[in-house]
Amino acid sequence: MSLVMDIWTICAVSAGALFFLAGTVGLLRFPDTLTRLHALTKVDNLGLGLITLGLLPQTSSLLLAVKLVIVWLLVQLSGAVVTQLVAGAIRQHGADG
Amino acid sequence: MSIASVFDIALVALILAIGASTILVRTAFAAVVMFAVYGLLLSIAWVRLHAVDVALTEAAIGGGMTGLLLLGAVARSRSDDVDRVRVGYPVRLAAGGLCALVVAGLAIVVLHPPAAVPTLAPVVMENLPPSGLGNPVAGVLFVFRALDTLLEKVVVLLALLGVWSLAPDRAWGGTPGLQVYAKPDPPLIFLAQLLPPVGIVFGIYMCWVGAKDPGGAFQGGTVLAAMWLLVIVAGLQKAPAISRLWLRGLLIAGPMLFLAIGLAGWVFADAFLAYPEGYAKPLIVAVEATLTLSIAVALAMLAAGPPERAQQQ
Amino acid sequence: MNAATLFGLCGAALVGIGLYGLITNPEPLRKILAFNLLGSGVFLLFGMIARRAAAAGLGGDPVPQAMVITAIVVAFAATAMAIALVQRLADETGRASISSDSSDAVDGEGKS
Amino acid sequence: MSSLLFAASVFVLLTVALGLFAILRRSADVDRLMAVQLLGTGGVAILLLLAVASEMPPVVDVAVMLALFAAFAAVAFVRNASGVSREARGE
Amino acid sequence: MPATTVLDATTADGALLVLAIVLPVVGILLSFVLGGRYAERIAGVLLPAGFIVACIIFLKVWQGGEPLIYIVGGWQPPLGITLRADGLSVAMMVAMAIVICLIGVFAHANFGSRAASVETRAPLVFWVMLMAISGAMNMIFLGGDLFTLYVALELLTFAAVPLVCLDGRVETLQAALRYLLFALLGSILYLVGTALLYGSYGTLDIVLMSQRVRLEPATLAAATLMTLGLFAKTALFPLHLWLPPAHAGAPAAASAVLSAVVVKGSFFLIVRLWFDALPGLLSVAASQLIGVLGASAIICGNIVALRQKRLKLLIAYSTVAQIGYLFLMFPLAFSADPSPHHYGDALTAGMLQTISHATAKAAMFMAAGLIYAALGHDRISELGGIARALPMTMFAFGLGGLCLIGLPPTGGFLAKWLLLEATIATAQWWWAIVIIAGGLLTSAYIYIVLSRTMGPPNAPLTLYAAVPKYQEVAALGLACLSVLLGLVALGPIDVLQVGRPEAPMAGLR
Repeated sequence: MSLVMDIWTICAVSAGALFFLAGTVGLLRFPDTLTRLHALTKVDNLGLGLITLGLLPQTSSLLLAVKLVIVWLLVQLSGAVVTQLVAGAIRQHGADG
Repeated sequence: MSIASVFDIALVALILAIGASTILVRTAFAAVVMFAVYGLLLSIAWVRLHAVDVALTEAAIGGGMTGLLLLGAVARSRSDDVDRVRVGYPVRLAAGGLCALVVAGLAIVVLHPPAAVPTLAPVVMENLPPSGLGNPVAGVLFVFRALDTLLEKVVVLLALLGVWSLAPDRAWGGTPGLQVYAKPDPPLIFLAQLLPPVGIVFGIYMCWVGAKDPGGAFQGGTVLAAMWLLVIVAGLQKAPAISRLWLRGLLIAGPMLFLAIGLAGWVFADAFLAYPEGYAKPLIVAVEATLTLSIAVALAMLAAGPPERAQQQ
Repeated sequence: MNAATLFGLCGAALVGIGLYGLITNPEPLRKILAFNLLGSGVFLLFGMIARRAAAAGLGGDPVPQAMVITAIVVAFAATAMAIALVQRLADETGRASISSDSSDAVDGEGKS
Repeated sequence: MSSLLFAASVFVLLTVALGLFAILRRSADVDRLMAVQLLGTGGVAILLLLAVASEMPPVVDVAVMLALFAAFAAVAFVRNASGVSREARGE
Repeated sequence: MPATTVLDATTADGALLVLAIVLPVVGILLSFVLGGRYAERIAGVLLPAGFIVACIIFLKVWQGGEPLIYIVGGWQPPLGITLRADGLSVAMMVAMAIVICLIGVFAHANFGSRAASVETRAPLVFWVMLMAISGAMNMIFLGGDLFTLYVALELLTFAAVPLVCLDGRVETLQAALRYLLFALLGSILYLVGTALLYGSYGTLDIVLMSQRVRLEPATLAAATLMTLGLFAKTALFPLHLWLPPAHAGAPAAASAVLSAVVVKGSFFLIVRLWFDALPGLLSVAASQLIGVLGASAIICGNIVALRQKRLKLLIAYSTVAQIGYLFLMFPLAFSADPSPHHYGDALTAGMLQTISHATAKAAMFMAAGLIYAALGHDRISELGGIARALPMTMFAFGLGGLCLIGLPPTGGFLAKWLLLEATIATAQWWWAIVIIAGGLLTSAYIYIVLSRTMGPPNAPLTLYAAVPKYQEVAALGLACLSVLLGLVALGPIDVLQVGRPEAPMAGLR
């Protein structure tokens, strides 16, 4: 059982880390700010999300697992709001802020 | 070399690079942004140093609140992004030499630890049980070195009064100049409605868990302060006028209770700032809880700045 | 070299960086930033000392850790006060810079 | 398992560091803000990995703390960008 | 480590030490919640109470011949914190308490609050900060732990900076900002030293540290950084740049408290560090270097003071110079052929200079403030005739000046006499030249001011405001104290030696 858990952790964490890489590359290579924002959100929800999911089986207590999920949700929330705020600011003032 | 030390080396390199660019980068805004990132990395460094209490404090105060404060300041003085007057080359060279000297001196000291590293950890652990606390750092803050902690609260209050004292006379007693959005900003309001409940629960959790695990009044108070600021900035609630009695009362409630319990220790436990046997833990928890509130109010008001508008009657 | 020493060296370097910024940066806001860097370097030195003294089943000596917490709060209070001063000054003068005399230059020489 | 999680945290750290430096070279403030956001998320991920890898559950609290403060930089930035501050100063 | 450490215990009456610290703290907290209307009344009760407590502590220590000790919370160092009142602390405590009380009397005119009015900014800030300064100073004098002293130092900084810019003018804001940056740099350097010392000895308790201290790189680095930081806070030449604008721009009562009291806090810490925490560690060369800085401060400060056009700036620069004298005690105490006698003499001289400068300088700033209030300016060239208009004020100024010059029987005379004696005894004649030259320069600018004020007015003198009698009495009282301080040689001066280590030159060098 624990082997299956470990494999799951390895797969999910690796995938999450890859999404970090993908998001970063996107942030670097995409031409304009809005698409870069799009790349950023991938890091928030998929990168961190997969890492969280991967870590869940390794946690020692339920409270800890709940906290992990809360962290992910919080980052999702702030990521979503930040994206909105930044996009709004861009629409008003152009990309220079 | 283990993978953990690879991580440490990468982290240190990143911290130094970002620290240096905070100094060298051209615009003030970029420097402040760098600093926000820097605080974040520093709290990871504290985790690596096995100082989770400090990591929490750094994340909340060093990174979070200080970043907030600096960003607010740089936002207000954006129009002042004038060409920087640079100091002369000889001065920079002299300063560089001096700093290199300081770094070299400190590095020698760091690389030559004393033969027997002195530590108070065993003494702390030995004397911790009577207080009923499980967190040794809380033990040091509230039992062994309680005087420092009490004085530090007074320092924060004085700093707050110092900030307030910068108000123009006509605005005294009014509301701080914390800007709110002129028009409601839906995403921000959404955030200000959703985040504070979580934050408040977490702040209370920090304060409560601080007795046995990392956490405590400082960290909890900072979270509460940040949430309050968020609600004010989003325009959901007005900043309080600084003349409000409840505000002043909350500010001093924590230090006052701390002091009162300290003085009571004179009568009931034969020393100032000693806790009577068996009552230590509830008393400390009570002090921490009130301090959390006081710190929250004090930090929020510190970040909000001096009063700028006279109080509307 | 263990982790504690590594972070200790990092702290030492940050003290130098912060000091340099404090001396050479004429803008008050940047000086405040530099002061915060300097402060965090000092805190890391405390952290190294605490970590080095790990004993009794603890990851570090709690006494310096507690001192760092106190010092962080004090540093925040100082930053808040300095920023309030800078802003008031900016409101009064319309620009945020210490008067253009050579004080900063002399500071640098004074300490060297 | 622990060393694998450490390796993952090194990977994440290096990635976001790379992104950070590349972006900070650009001069637009929005890009800088995105870099902060990226590093914030990366920092949270690193802390979670460290918490599990070094078996220090309280470290998760640090991650919660960072996550709570994650949006503040953007809030302060937008306040700046929307120009409200300038108006408020004029009153 | 030899296990010979004798643990201190709380002495009888040790509780008074706690009282000396707690009273101002209670005052600060109460003023916050009761509001500015009551702040003055609270200070009016607590500051004299603090003075009485200081006097009682002084008497106990003087008569008992033993330091008072209080162990906070019952936790012995190195875990806990002790408060310790030795001869140095009690002498300073009483002196500073009396200066602060008289400044409080003086300040009633500017920051008095009428009952039943609304809270106003300046009075609340001033009285709270005054109480904070009194508490911080007591903490600095009594604290037995280097980190507690750091917190006390910050308390002092945060109380002092707002006083500089109480009137909110641009110049004073700039002065306050510069002062704050210098002070923060100073305290952070002090903190580095604290960290390194803790890393080496596992304690920050001054007594324990003095028993454990060894000559090694970490200790030297720590001591150097701490001393540099404290130099910046004490405004020792060449780190004095912040002082003149800050002290000259503040309201008179604030200038008096800043110049007379606040800079003495960080100076006292330097003394604590080198004489108590790290005894015998200061090398002869380093002490000579400190002496050179002090001497440069005396010469430069006095010369610049001589060229000032405004009275308050002149007095501020004279503070820079007088601070220089304080540092002459280091080369004299840590001379090449140490003997406990000269060591004690130099220390006594330094402390006496601290106290007499505090009283004299407070009196002079008050007098300058009264002149400013009466004339609406303090340009020295236009002060003609003011001596006739405000005789008591000018008399106070003159007496303070005599003390700064060092004419008998003032405290300044006794201090400088002891310093001169020590220079002769330790065969360091070059410091004697500096002391005498400094005295001559001081007398030059005091003479200029006095002769100007006694001379005829250029234009008919118009007084803008009547000067309250009690303000003049407060200034004169302090000036008289500075004169009478010379008489302490007859008795109470012995108190300074209470609690000093038997053999200060324990063979570390």
